[in-house]
Amino acid sequence: MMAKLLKNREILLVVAIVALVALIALRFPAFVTPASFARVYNDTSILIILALGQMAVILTRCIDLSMAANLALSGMVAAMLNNAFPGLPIPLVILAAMALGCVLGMINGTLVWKLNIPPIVVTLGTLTIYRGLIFLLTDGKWINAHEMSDAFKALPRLDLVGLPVLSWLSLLMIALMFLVMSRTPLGRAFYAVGGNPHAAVYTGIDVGRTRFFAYCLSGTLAGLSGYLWVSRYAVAYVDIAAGFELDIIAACVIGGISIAGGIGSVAGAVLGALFLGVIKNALPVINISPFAQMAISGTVIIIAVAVNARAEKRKGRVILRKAEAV
Amino acid sequence: MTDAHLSPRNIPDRLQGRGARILKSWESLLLAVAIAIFLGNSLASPYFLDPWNLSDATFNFTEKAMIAFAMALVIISGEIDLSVASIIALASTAMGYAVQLGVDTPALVAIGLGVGLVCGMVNGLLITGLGLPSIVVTIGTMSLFRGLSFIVLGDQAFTGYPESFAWFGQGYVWWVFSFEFTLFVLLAILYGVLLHKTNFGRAVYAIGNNQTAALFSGVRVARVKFILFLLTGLMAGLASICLTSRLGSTRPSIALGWELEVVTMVVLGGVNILGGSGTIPGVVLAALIMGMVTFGFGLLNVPGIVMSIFIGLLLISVIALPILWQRARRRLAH
Amino acid sequence: ENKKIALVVKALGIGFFEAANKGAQEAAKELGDVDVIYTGPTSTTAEGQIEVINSLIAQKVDAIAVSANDTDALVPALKKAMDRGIKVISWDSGVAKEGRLMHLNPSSSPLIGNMIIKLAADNLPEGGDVAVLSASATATNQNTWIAEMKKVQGNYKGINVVATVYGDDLADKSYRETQGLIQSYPNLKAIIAPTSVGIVAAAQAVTDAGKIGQINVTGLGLPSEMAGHVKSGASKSFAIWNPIDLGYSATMIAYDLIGGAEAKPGAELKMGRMGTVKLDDNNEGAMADPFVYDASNVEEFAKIF
Amino acid sequence: MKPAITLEGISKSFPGVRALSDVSLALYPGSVTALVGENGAGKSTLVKILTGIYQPDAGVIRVAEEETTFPTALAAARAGVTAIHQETVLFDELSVAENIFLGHAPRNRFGFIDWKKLNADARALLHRAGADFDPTIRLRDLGIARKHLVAIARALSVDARVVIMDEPTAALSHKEIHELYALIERLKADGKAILFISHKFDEIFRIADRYTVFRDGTMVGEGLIADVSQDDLVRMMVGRAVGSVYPKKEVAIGEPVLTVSGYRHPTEFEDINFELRRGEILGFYGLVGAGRSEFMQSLIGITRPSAGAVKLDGQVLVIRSPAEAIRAGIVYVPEERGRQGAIIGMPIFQNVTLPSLSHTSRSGFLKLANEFALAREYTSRLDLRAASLDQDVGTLSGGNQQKVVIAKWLATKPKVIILDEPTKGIDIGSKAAVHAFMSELAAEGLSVIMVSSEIPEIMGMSDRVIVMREGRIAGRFERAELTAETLVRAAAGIETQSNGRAA
Ligand SMILES: Nc1ncnc2c1ncn2[C@@H]1O[C@H](COP(=O)(O)OP(=O)(O)OP(=O)(O)O)[C@@H](O)[C@H]1O
Ligand SMILES: Nc1ncnc2c1ncn2[C@@H]1O[C@H](COP(=O)(O)OP(=O)(O)OP(=O)(O)O)[C@@H](O)[C@H]1O
Ligand SMILES: [Mg+2]
Ligand SMILES: [Mg+2]
Repeated sequence: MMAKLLKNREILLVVAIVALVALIALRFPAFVTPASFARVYNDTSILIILALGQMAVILTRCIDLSMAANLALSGMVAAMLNNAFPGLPIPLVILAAMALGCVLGMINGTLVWKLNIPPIVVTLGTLTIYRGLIFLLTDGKWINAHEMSDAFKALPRLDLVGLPVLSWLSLLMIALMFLVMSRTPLGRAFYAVGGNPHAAVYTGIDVGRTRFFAYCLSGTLAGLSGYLWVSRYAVAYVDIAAGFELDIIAACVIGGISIAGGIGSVAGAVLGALFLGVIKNALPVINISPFAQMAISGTVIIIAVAVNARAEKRKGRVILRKAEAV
Repeated sequence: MTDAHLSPRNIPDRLQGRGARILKSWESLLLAVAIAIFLGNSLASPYFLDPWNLSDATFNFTEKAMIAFAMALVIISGEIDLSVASIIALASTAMGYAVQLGVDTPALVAIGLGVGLVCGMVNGLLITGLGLPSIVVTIGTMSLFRGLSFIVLGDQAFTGYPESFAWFGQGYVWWVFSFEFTLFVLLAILYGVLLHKTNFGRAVYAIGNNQTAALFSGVRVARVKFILFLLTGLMAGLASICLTSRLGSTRPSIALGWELEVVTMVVLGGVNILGGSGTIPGVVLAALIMGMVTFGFGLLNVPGIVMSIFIGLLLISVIALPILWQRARRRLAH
Repeated sequence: ENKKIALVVKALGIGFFEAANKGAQEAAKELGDVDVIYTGPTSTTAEGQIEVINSLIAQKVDAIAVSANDTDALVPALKKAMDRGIKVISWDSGVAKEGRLMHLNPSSSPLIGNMIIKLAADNLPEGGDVAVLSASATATNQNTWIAEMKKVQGNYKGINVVATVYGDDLADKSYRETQGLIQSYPNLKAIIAPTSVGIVAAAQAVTDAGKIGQINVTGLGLPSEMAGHVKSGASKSFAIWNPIDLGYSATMIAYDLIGGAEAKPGAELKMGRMGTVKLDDNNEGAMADPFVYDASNVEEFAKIF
Repeated sequence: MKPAITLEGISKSFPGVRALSDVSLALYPGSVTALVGENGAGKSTLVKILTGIYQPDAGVIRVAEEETTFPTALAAARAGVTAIHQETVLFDELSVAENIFLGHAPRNRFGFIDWKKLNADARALLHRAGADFDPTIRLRDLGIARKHLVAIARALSVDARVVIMDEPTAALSHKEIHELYALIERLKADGKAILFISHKFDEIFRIADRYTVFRDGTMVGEGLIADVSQDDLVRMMVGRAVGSVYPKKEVAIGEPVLTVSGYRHPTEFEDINFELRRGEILGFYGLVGAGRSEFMQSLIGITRPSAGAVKLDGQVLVIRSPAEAIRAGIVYVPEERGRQGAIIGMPIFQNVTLPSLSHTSRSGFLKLANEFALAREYTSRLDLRAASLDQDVGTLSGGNQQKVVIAKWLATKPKVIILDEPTKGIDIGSKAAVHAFMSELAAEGLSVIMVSSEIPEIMGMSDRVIVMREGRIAGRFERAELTAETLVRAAAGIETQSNGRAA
C-alpha cells in the first residue's frame, strides 16, 4: 500500500514538500503558521498560474520558452493602458492583458501548427521578439508605482476572506484548469496528442490544432500573470521576469510533467511550483545564503527528473504468460 | 565501369556535381545573407571597414562560437546542452579561486579546461548513464553549476589574474588577428574535419537521424553522446578562459543567458534542432552574421535588444521562408 | 566638427539615468560643439557594456563617461579606449583606477554612508533594529556606502544593523527579500535601501505587509518614484543627489579633459554651473552633498526627476 | 438486401507505391465479409480510407446508398463506421475507459465529461467484448492481448452500422478468440455489417459469410464463403500455386555454427535452446507477439538475457552491444524497418556503410571512394532501383528501402544473419529477389535465421522451423514434416493432434 502510494508522483511530491517544511520548521518554527503558509502561497501564485499554462503545452510534446517574455509584454501593455487611461476599469485592463497574451500565444501556436517549425525554435525566436517589442514600445522606460492608478495596484492585494485576491485568482485558475484538463475533450486531447500523436489522428483529434490551443492557453495565462506581476511589484520594465521561463519549466519538471509529452497533472504542476516557492521563501528565513538557492533548485530538478524517469522506465514487454500474471 | 554487368541498372554515385550541391545548400543562402549584411554595414557606417574595428568586432562572437561548434554536434545528435553558460561561470569561478591561492597561468588554463570537462562529464553521465532527457538535465545543471559559483562568490568578485593570463582574451597573434579569433578559425577547421570527415562525425549524424537504427547498426550511441557532452563542457571551459581573461575578473553572473544565444547561433547555422542535419560552415557563417549584426547595429548606437529582435526574426524566418516557398511552389504546380 | 561624448549607463530605461541624460544634453547645449551619445546595454551586465564600449571605440568618440556594471570587468575595454586616445571617466558607479582617468562620485562615499544611517536614526530616538536592502551584487557603489555606513554606525546609539540582503536591483527579488526581512526580524524598525529600485520595492512590501508606521523605509531613491510612499507614510524621508546635475557634470568634465585638462591628484576640473571638482589621491572627486526629501518637498521634485 | 456501405473504384497511391487501384467492395447488414490478401495487398489501406484516416485519390463511398466523404476520423465515426485497427492506436498513459471513449466521451448537461457514466459504459463495453477487468486502470499496465480487447471495446463504443476488424485475433489467445467469435455473432444478429481481415483461414471459414480477395492493390475475387475452398482463396491471393515459387536451393548443411543454450529473460522468453548449422536457413514461426523479435534482439546485445550462453564456431561469446555482435559476425536485420533499420535522412551509401565504416575508413577518417565502392557492390547484388547512391533512403519505396537495409548488414560480411520479417511490406518482385538472395547466401555457406509470420515463406524457404509461442519454443520441424496446419497448431497452442515434437 505504502509502496504503491509512493509510486504516485503527486503524493511523493506532497511528502517531499511536507518534509521540506518540517526541515525549515526545525530552524524557524514561525514558518509553520497559517499566515506564513498563506504568504508563501500568495508569493507562488504567479508561478503556479504560469506552470499551469506551461503544463498544457508540455503535455502536447511542445515547449513554450516565450512565457516570461509574453508576461512582460502583456504586463507592460496593461501598465501603459492604466497609465494612459487611469479611469479604465481594472477588469477591462486584465481582459486586455489576457487577450494580448492569448494573441502572442496564438502566434507561437500558428507557427507550430501551420509551418511545422519545431516549438523550441519558435518560442526561442518569439522570446527575444516579444521582449524586444517592449523596448520598442517604451524606449526602455520604466513605468513606476506612481504612474499606476491605486485601483490597478490594489486589486491583487485586496483581502477577501483572509486571502489576497492574487491567491484567489490562482486558486480559481487551478480549479479552471483542473476542469479543463479532466472534464473537457480539449484537456483530454492534450494528453492524447502528447502521449501518441500518431494514434491521436485515428481518434479524430487534429494534432496541430490541439497544440495551437495549448499555446493559446499558455499565452492567456501568461497575459494574466503579466497584469498580476506588474501590479504586485508595482513596476513594469523590459526585463521583468527575465529568465523566469526556466523557473516555470523547472516547476513543471519537478511536478512530474514529462518533457516527452502525455504525462502530467494539474496537481503536479501546482505542487512543483509550490516546492520551488517554499524553497525560495524559506531560504532567507532560515539564514541560508540566498546565493545557495540556485544550486538547490538545480539539484532538485535533477533529482526530480531522475525519480520520474525511473518511474516511467519500461521493463520490457511482458510476453511470458506467467510473467503477465504476476 | 567494370562491374556494370552485375546490375541491370547502373546507379551513379551522385546525381549532382559538387557545384550544384553547394549552390543549393543552406550555407550559400547564409553566405548571401552575410554578404548583404556586410555590404549594408559598410554603407551604413564609415567606421565599419577598418581592420582594427573589425578585429574588435570579432570578440562579440568568438567565445560563443567556440561553444557553438560543440553544441552543433550535440544538437545534430538529437540532444541539447543548456548548461554551457553556467559551465563558463563555474570554470571562471574555479580559476578565480585558484588565483587567490597563487596559481600561475598554465595551471589556470588547466583548471578552466578541467572544470569544463568535469561539468561535461556530469551532464554526460546523467544523460547517457541514467538515460534522462538532456533538455531537463541541462536545465537542472544550468542552475546547479551557476548556483555553485554563487555559493563560492556571493556578491564578491575574483580579480587579480596574472598579467600573462590576459593574453587569451586580449592578446594578438599577428597584426589584427587576436588569439580568440585565431582559436575560432582553428576550432572551425577542427570541428569541420571531425564532423564531416571522420567516422565519429558520421556516427553523430546517424544517431541524430535515427538513434535506434544507429544502435542496431553497431554505433556506440551512449559513448558517442557522452563524448559530445564532454566536448561541449571542454569548449565551455575554453570559452571561460577567454572570457575571464578578456574581463579580467569573475562574477557569478558572468555569461548570463549565453546558452540561448549559442543555441540560436547553431540553429541559424542550419542545424536542425530535432537532430540529424547541419554543418560546421553553416555555424561559422551564422556566427559571423550574428557578430556583424551586433557590431553594425552597435556602430549606429542601436540598443542591443533591437538587435535581438532582428536575430529572433531572422531565426524564425530563415526556417519559415523555405517552407512557405515550397508550399507556394507546390500550389503553383497544381 | 562636433566633439562626441558618450554617456554609457548601466542599462537603458532606468529613470535615474534618463535624468542624467537630460543633464548631459543640457551640458551639450551649453557647450555648443558637443554631441552626446546616450547608450548602454538593455540589462545590467558587464558583457553588454563591453560590447557598447567596443562600438564606441570603433566610432572614434572623443570621450566615454561610464557608470559601470562591474568595477573590474570593464577595465580591459576601457584601457583599449584610452590607448586609442579616448578620454575615459567613470561616474556614479566607478571602475577600477587603471580603467579611467578620473571618477566622479555623486557625493563623497563617507557622506552618503553617514546620510543613510542618519536618515534611519533620526526617526528612531530610542534606537532599534535596522536592516539593509542592497542592490545588485555586481554594483560597486552600494558596497562602498554600506562599508562607510558601518564605520560610523557607532555614532548612532541603539541602532542595530541586523542584516544586509540583496535585491539585485530587481523589483520582485527586492520585494521578496524585504518580505523575508519582515518575517525574520519581528522587531525591525527601519529598512535602509541605498538603491532606487530597492527602496521602492521595500516600501511596497512594507505597505503590503501592513507595517506602515512600524517600519520606516529609507535610503536613496528618486522623488518621482517615492512620492507616493512618502505620502502613505511608508517612507518618512530619503536622500538622493540630483541625477540631472550628475549627468551634466560628467559631460562637462569629459569636455574639459578633451580640451586638454589633465586628471591627476589635486587637479581641479571644470563642471560648468556646478563649479569645479577636486581630485583626491585616487583621482576621484565628489560632486555635491546628497539632498534629503521628505513630505515637505517631495511633490515639488517629483515633477523634475 | 441493400448494402450498408459500398466503395466503388477506390484508388490510393503513396510515393512509389500504388496501394489500391480501382477496388470496389460492398458490406451487407448482418453479414461478415472476410477480406483476404497477402501482406501489403492493401487491406489496411482500405480500412484507413473507410475510417477517414486517408483520403482516396479516386472513387466514391456510399453509406446507405448516399454518396459521402470521410474527411476526418470523426466524420467516419459519425457515419457509423468503426474499426479495430491493425496497429494498436491506443494511449498508454490514459485509463482503459478513456481509451475506449477518447473523442466521443459522454458529457453531462454542462458539457463536461461525465466520468461516472464513462467508466460505467466502459465496463459494460468491456463485458460485451468478453473482458471483465477494471476500466479505470492505466492502459500501459495491460498485456498485448488485453490491449486488443480494449481496441475491440473502443470499436463497439460507437453506435456503428459498420464494424471493421483488421487482424483482431493476431495477438489473442484461444479463449479470447472464442469470445470474439461470440461477439461477432451477436453483432451479426444486431444487423451490423462486418468487415473481417485475417490471415488465418480456419477462422475465416468459421465466421465469414462472404469473401473479397485483394492482390497487389486490386480486387481479384469475391463471393460467398460457402462456394469456395481454402485452396481457391490462396490461389486468388497469390495468383499461382504456393510452394513452387520459392527459389530454395538444396545445400549441403554443414557443422553447427551458432549454439544457443538456456536463453531466458524475466518477462520476454525462456528455455530457448537450438543449433544453427552452416548453410542452413532456420525458420522461426509464430503469431505476432510470440516474442521472436525480442529473443533475436537479445542475441545481438540490445537486451540482456538473464541467463544463457551462445557459442559461435565453438567459442563462447558474450555480446553486450550490436557493435560487438557485428564484430563477432552475427548481424540482425530488424523487423521494424522504419525505426530500427533504415536511417531516413541519410543517403543510401551512408546507410549501407554505417556498420562497416571501420573497413572503409583509414584511421578514423572517411574514405568516400571506398564507401561508394562497397555500397555499389552490395546494392547491385540486391538489384536496388535508385536514381543515385547519394539519394536519401527515405525517398525509396518500401521494398527498395528493405534492400538497402539488407545490403547494410551483408556488407559487414557476417557468419550468421538473422532476418526478422525480411519481406514484410514489400512487393512480390522484391520479395522474390530477397528470397533468391537468401538462398544464394546459404549456398555460399552463410547461416541464416529467418523470422517470418507468413506460412508460405516459412515453408518455402526453411530447412528447419522452430515455432515460438508466448516466449517459449512450441515446436521444431524438419523441412520434410512441414505442413501449414502443424505450424498453425503449434503457434496457437492447439495440442489435439501433435504432429510436431513439442518442446
Ligand atoms: N503511409 C504510407 N506511406 C507509404 N506507403 C504506404 C503507407 N501505408 C501503406 N503503404 C503501402 O501500401 C501498401 C499496402 O499496405 P497495407 O498496409 O494496406 O497492406 P495490408 O494488406 O494491410 O498488409 P498486411 O497484411 O501486412 O497488414 C504496402 O505496399 C505499403 O507499404
Ligand atoms: N504489450 C504490447 N503493447 C503494444 N504493442 C505490442 C505489445 N506486444 C506486442 N505488440 C505489437 O506486436 C508486434 C509484434 O510483437 P513482437 O515483436 O513482440 O512479437 P514477434 O513474435 O516478434 O512477432 P512478429 O515478429 O511476428 O511481429 C510489435 O510490433 C508490437 O507493435
Ligand atoms: Mg494490414
Ligand atoms: Mg517481431
